[in-house]
Amino acid sequence: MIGPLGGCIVGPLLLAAACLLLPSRLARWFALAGGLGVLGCGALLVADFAARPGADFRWLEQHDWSRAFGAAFTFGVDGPAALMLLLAGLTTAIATVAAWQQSDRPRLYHALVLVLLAALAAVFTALDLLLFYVAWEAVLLPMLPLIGLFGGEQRRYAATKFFVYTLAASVMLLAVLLLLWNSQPADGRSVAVPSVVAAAHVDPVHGTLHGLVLQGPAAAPRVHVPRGFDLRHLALQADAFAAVPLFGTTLAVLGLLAVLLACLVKLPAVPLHTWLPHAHVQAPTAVSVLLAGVLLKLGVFGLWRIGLPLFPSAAAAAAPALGALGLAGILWGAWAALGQSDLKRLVAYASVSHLGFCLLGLASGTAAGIAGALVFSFAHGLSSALLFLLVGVLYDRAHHRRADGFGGLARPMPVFAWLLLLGALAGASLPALAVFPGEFLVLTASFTAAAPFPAFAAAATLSGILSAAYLLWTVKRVAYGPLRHGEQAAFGDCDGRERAALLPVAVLLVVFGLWPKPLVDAVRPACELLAALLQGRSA
Amino acid sequence: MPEFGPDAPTGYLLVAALLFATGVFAAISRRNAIGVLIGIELMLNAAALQFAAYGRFAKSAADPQGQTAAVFVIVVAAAEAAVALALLFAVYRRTRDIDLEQNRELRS
Amino acid sequence: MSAGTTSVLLLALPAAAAVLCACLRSARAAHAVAAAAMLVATLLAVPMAVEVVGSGAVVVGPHATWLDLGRFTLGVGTMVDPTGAVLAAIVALLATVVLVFNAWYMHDEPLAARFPWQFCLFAAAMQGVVLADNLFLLFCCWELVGLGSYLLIGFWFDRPAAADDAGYQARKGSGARGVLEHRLSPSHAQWKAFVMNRVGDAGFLVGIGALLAVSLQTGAEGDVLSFARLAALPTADLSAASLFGLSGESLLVLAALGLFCGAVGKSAQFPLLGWLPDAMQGPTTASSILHAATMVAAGVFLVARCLPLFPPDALAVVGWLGAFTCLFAASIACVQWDLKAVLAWSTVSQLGLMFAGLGAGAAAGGGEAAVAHLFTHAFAKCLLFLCAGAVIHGCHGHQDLARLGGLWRRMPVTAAFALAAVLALGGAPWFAGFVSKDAILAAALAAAKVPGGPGFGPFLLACAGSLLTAVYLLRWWLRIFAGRERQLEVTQAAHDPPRAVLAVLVLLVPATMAAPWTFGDWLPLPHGPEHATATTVALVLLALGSAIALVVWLLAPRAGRDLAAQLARVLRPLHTACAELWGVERAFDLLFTRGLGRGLAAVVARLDLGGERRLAALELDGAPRPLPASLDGVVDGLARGCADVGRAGALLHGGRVGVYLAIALGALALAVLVGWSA
Amino acid sequence: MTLPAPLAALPAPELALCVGLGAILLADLVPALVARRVAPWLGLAACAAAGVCLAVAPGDGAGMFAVDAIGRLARGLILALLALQLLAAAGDRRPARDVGVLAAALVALALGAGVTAAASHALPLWLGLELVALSSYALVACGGGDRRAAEAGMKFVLFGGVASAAMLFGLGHLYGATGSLDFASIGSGLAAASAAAVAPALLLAAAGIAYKLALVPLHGYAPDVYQGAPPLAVAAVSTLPKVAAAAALVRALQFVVPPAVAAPAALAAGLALVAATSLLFASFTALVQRCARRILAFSGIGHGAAVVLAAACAPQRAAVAAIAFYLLAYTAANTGALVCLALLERGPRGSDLAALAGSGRRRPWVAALLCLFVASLAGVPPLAGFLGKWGVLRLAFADLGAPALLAAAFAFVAATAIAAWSYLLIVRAVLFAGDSGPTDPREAAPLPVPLPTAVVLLLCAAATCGLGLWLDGFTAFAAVGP
Amino acid sequence: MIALVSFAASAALAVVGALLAASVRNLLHAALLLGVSLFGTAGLYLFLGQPWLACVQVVVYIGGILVLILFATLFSSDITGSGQRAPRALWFAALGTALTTALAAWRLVRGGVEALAARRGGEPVVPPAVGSTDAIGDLLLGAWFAPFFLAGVLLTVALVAAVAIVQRHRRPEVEAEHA
Repeated sequence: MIGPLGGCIVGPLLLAAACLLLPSRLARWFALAGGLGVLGCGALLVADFAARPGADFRWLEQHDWSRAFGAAFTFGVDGPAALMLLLAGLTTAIATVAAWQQSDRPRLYHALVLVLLAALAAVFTALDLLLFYVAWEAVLLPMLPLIGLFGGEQRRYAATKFFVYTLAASVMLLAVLLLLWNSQPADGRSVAVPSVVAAAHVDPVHGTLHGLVLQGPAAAPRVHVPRGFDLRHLALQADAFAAVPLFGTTLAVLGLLAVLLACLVKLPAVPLHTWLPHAHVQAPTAVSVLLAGVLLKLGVFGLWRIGLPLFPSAAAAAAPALGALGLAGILWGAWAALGQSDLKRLVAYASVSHLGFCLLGLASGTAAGIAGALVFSFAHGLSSALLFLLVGVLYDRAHHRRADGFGGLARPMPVFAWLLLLGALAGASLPALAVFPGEFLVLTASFTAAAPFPAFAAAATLSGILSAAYLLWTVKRVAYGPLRHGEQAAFGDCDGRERAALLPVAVLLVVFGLWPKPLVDAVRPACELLAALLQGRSA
Repeated sequence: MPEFGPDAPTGYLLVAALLFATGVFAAISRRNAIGVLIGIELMLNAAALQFAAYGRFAKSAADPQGQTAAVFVIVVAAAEAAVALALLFAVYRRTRDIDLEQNRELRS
Repeated sequence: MSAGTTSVLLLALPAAAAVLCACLRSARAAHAVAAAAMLVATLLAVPMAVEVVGSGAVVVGPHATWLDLGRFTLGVGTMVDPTGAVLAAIVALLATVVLVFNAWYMHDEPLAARFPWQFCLFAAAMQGVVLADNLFLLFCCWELVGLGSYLLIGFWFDRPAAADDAGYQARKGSGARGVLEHRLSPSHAQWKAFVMNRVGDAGFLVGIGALLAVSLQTGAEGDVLSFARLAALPTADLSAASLFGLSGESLLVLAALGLFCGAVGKSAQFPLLGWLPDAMQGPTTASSILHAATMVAAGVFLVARCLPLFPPDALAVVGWLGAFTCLFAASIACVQWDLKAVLAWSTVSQLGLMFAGLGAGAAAGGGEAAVAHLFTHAFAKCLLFLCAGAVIHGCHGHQDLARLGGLWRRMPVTAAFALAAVLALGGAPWFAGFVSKDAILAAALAAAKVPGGPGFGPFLLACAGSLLTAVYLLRWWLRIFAGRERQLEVTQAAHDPPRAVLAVLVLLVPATMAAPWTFGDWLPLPHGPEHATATTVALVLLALGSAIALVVWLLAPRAGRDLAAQLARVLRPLHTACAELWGVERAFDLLFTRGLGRGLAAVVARLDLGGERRLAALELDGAPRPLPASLDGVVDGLARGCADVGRAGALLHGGRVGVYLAIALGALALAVLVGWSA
Repeated sequence: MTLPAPLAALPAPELALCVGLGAILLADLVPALVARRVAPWLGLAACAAAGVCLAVAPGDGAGMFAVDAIGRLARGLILALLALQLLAAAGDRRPARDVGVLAAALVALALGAGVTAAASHALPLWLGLELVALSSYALVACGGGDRRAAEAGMKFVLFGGVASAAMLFGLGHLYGATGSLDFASIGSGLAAASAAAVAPALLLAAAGIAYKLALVPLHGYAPDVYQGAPPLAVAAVSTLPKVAAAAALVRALQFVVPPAVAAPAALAAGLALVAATSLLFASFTALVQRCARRILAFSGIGHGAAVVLAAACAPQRAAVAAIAFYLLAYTAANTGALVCLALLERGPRGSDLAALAGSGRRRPWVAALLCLFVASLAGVPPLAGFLGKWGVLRLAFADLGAPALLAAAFAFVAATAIAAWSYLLIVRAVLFAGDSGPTDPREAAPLPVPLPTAVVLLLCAAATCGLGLWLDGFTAFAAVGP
Repeated sequence: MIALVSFAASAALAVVGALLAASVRNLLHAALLLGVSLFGTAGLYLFLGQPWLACVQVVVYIGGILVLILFATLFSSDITGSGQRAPRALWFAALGTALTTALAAWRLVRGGVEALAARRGGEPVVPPAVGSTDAIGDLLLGAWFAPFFLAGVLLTVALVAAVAIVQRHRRPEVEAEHA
């Protein structure tokens, strides 16, 4: 029987089939239903984790796949995954509303969005490495036509670059996956359970850990881990992976490198980011929303789910380099954004800059930093969605996106201008808006982490200047000053459909800006557990 | 040089080797498809000769497998030649030429 | 009602008013609601201030944990100490006054309905800064103060740049050199203000980070950013704290300097002072509150609040920079012809003076003195701006000191109020400034005598600044109100504001007097041995300054006289430098806006994706694409490299069977040979 | 059920195909039957009978045919593919007269492939390969072929003749060195002192298999043939012979190398070298092709190489399962892709990428299916091609102490990434190009897809989608007994 | 001695004929020289004591294939050979490949001879038994029936294929398209 998490994957897929087979006017409703369904699951989960904080996996669900290979359709959600699931559903719903009037092949469009949603939900809920990888790559399948079919003039270039770049970066994951499997003894392996893990995950009723029977004394428990792909089981064997020699180094190091390559391109981290501006500029508005809102979070989530837990010692060793990459992303993205004239490209570079904070937080290896990175990625999903939607509003009216082609729109479009200001301020991480808590957490965590992170944090504070500079400058160029193009006086303000997409995002930005506690509480125990594991490895 | 004589395998095999190499040369250097076909026939002929020679000197007594295999080679060579010539004819009918340099429409 | 509850109400009332006013379409109603809310806040704040000042104790208000991060928490809560209580009351009072004034001032402004909610947001944020019980909440409110200023400065968001604005060109101050008019517009000023503040805030964040690092390394837990905990930090054992080879003490200096950096941005100290004069692009009423109690005061307040955290080294920096700014800004104020610009630079100068006082340190009584000057300055500057607003309103927006004059006949009440404010700021005896400014000079003098302190530099600079203060203030008043009317078409319609408005303004006048501040010695001002010296020095400087102003004013109309001409010739380079703002504006523009900002951004963007030509050619299949040195170009180059490899491979597939056969047979033969030898 | 003695020399499934072939050829002489296009259905009947035979009694000839897992799996796959091809042929719109020849050639192709896949003796192996080759030539150039088809056929036959001759030359030496052409004798001869003579001869003899798998350096013909031949012929020529050759390779290795032991390092390294070279060469060269079918040809080269990589890793049950799965995934996707191309192409150079522009508008479903198949070929999860790759890579990464195999495995992974780009060229051309251009009103309504063709596409699509997560397929294939 | 000379003559006939067939320009001559080479090979078969094979060689190869080829040379637009050479680079590649192949083949031959000797274990080579055709027949209808059968199928398929390939085009529209 399929549980709610399986439903988050199967449901959208069924709806996608329905989109394709039933009349086209129903398609958008299906897409909206899919988005809202996943949104509901995510919201319930986040609420649950906020109310009962814990590092455990909830709504666990397992279906047989292959006993011979130790693979199973295992779904489960911890706090961060719940957050991402919520974001995926929310962004899909918003993007669907934004594309409500999709006139070009609406059935195909909405079906693809639903397939994308299913793949994303699978990534966020998978607890099996093979399943995770399958879902991770499957995300590309709908994304390619979404950009390549529905995009702008250079959509083919953008779609090709996106697809090839991200696929090439993540194929090595496959090698890692198999090396991990092959390095496990066929009859399993007995490993000691770290006390923090035991404290967080042992099921006291059955005396089991992730379904494995505890052995040995209660003070130093051991479990016998069978060979397979279960991520929880693989994480228990992290030390063993770090001891497998491979090509003059260890499996853990090579594994981390492969995961990093895959995740840093998705994230994207400078200098692996150049597919992003093309993809964003060419993608239609709603797809940009999805791209920035959820797809980039795959990088964060991949590091969270695979990179850090499976290779903690290597990750601890790589932390300064990762932090430096994050910092490079923050600053490079910000300056690049400052130099853009295309509004979408500007927002895309703002994303590059912002996601640098996520990388910095994850690299810091502290609970606050990791939590900050996760909350930040959630909030960035909202703020970038808002900005992309607003650029879309402009594009729908003016059919171009050049910043210098606008001016003084606050007069004819006051609501638009206010929302643009809100989005810009959120992007500039103004307190009381949702991006701020995450950014502040990342900064404070980095300040309090081991050297060189305080220096990174100090340099990262420049982002506050730069983000304010480029985002508010954008507001100024677009909305303020005298009306520069007379015909734009006739632009109508955001209509009801646009407001339906924009206002929920804006409201959530404010709500989670003032009250981020549920988000942080939902992710914190899991982050603390991971941080404890990382600290234990680096010590 | 008894080992190159009619009662030793080496001579036959050497002839086969030379025939094969000559066939290779013809197959590569010929511009006309029939020339290539001639090269192929030479190579097949070499193979048949080789089978026969090995069969003759296989053990202390002659092994019929060698000869029989050689017959198969000849038969298959005939079949292949027939089909090949049919194809050449088909090409000729369409382009009035079986010059391989002229028939290079399929290329990267 | 306890002070704690009141403090929450003081925050909540303006915030609620902001939300409510944002929903109101009618300007009149919005102003009424906002003013009422602020009035209630004032009525609540004043008794609270009285109570807290009377007891002298710090009252801790409600506190809640905003985020629990395990190792430490981030809280939201209020606390009220005497300084905060008084400042909160002043903010509320001035806000009320300005709102009432604005209702008249903007009576024919179509966008007027926007003003109250932005203003209330501004006030609420400032109350948050004042009443926050921890540095984190203070920082949040600090940023929101920045937002409030952003909104108010950009109130007339659709005005063109000054260079393109005929009205501005007609009414601006003459000889406004040093101002980049092609940039100057409300929308640019608001951007500039926000970004420059952000520059300071980056330092602020570093300061918070350093404090956090030190606190956590010394084993602190819980709400480590609360002021109570922070105040104990310098006396704690810092031996466990070190970072990058810096000791705990050094880290504290770093933290203090970081906080001060934030204050420099917010309080427009050198070098982050360019935004404040530009902020004049906002409504004058906004300026009146921004310059008095809400925005720029926050910086001084922050340093005063965190003064226990400031080690002597940091204090020296504060003192020197403050005193330098005091003189620097005063020198500029002396040569401004825009009536608001004078006041703006005056604010910068006075804030510098306050920092000079803070730099003297708590031991020398600098903290109290600076806070006292903050209070007195708030009233005087608010009043000055409102008077200026009345003048501008009366003169149809004209603000050129060269064209105004003799207005005392047409608006006597305004002239009188302005004179009171001028005297208060200038530090005339029996006026408020006399109390606070002398205290600052005394503190600076006292600090100068402490070995290892900042030395006499700040004191001397502050003295010079004081001298110039008297000069420019008196010049300002004289050129507006005294003498004959220079251009009748500018001034003929001027008149005093209506009685109702005057009735509100008059509330501010008593505060320009010394009496309320010295009554009962409620304001803890230092009375050290240096006070007498300082008072003497101040009086001499005041007299000298007034004399200079009067002489120049008297001589100016008769410029043909030799003395004036010679003076003008001698002082010409100095005058030019001052009028050009000592080049600081142009330097900033060159270095940051054009250099590190747009210039570097263009370079980065070019290095990232390549130029527009490349971007335009991306989709053209088959056509050779320009491959510039850019990150994206490298990616394309890799792709092209792969394709080139493929092209080389494809050379073998030219459709020649002979080639195919040669490859196949040659490779086979070679493999046989190699396999044989292997 | 026993067959009379001489006939029992052939395995029953192949015998059934022989009967079917005869029936088709006879039916081709009766105009009434020709007009009714019965040939494909006759072939299907034979195919079904052969399938039954394979399931019930795979049978062995007089020592010339082996009964083993790879043989069963490969022949099962060959029969399934034959059924698909015959269905596609039934749906093809060519004149009725050509259908008979087409069906006969297909059955003969499958017959040859089956013989090759089952042979444990070099002579039937070679004859099987020859039968495959001759029927392939017929498929490529028969009937309505145009000038390009004829050119393709000519190149095919010339190249095939040389490859066949080289193989024979090697076989001759093998015979000389071991005194027999039986795999078992060759294996024992290799184990004996005559290894030095046998190994190079074996290499030369392997040319025939390498040529069918289109491995570098014997790949030259493939792109030209794929480009010039009719798409349905390509679908047959690119799948059936590969399956047969892969089975022959695995079996040959099984005899050469003792079972249950990994291949000796030198042999494994040699195979890995061939595989890696082919994979990289194919993936790079495919990037610059301007013709969809040429891209598929280079893809075929790479996929053949992947099979070799799997064979190099471990001649054991797992390898058999991985190869079988890989071939299943590849042939399903490749057949589907070529059938789609057959529906989408227009005009003599219809498979050029430029000519395919706008296909997505004309035939959205077919174009979408083409993209699905191509994605599977690229190995994008969750499609069958992914799991095929997964199975091969699992073996290649199994031995952390074998640098050659590991290097080849990494080359495979890298080639996958590069090849994905070349597949994307097809997707771009079909879906994204000419997407917004005006459609020629004459072409607005393409003919409906014939039912048998639609069935073929659906079956291929079902396999492509359905196998993508069937991990237990490896276990199931490994459990297939002799 | 006569045997040796005539053996050498046969071998020379085969090799020289082949070399000339591969290198003369005139295609007709090449085909005829192929026949010469094939005759030489047939002679070698006789020396191998395999007269039946020699007969097959003459009948099938020379009688069938060569005639076909000769017939086919008539397709060629230019049998006399001007421009019958491949591009110069390819010609050199052919030469190199052929020499490498010859070297490789020679090594194979040496290995084969050694293996033969090893397998004979020093026993002398016995002259071929008369009537080896019996053994061939036994083999073909016995152990090698399957290949025999397959060869039959193969010939049938080849026949059908050849006919199918040369079939006249009956789709004028296609013809027109490519004209």
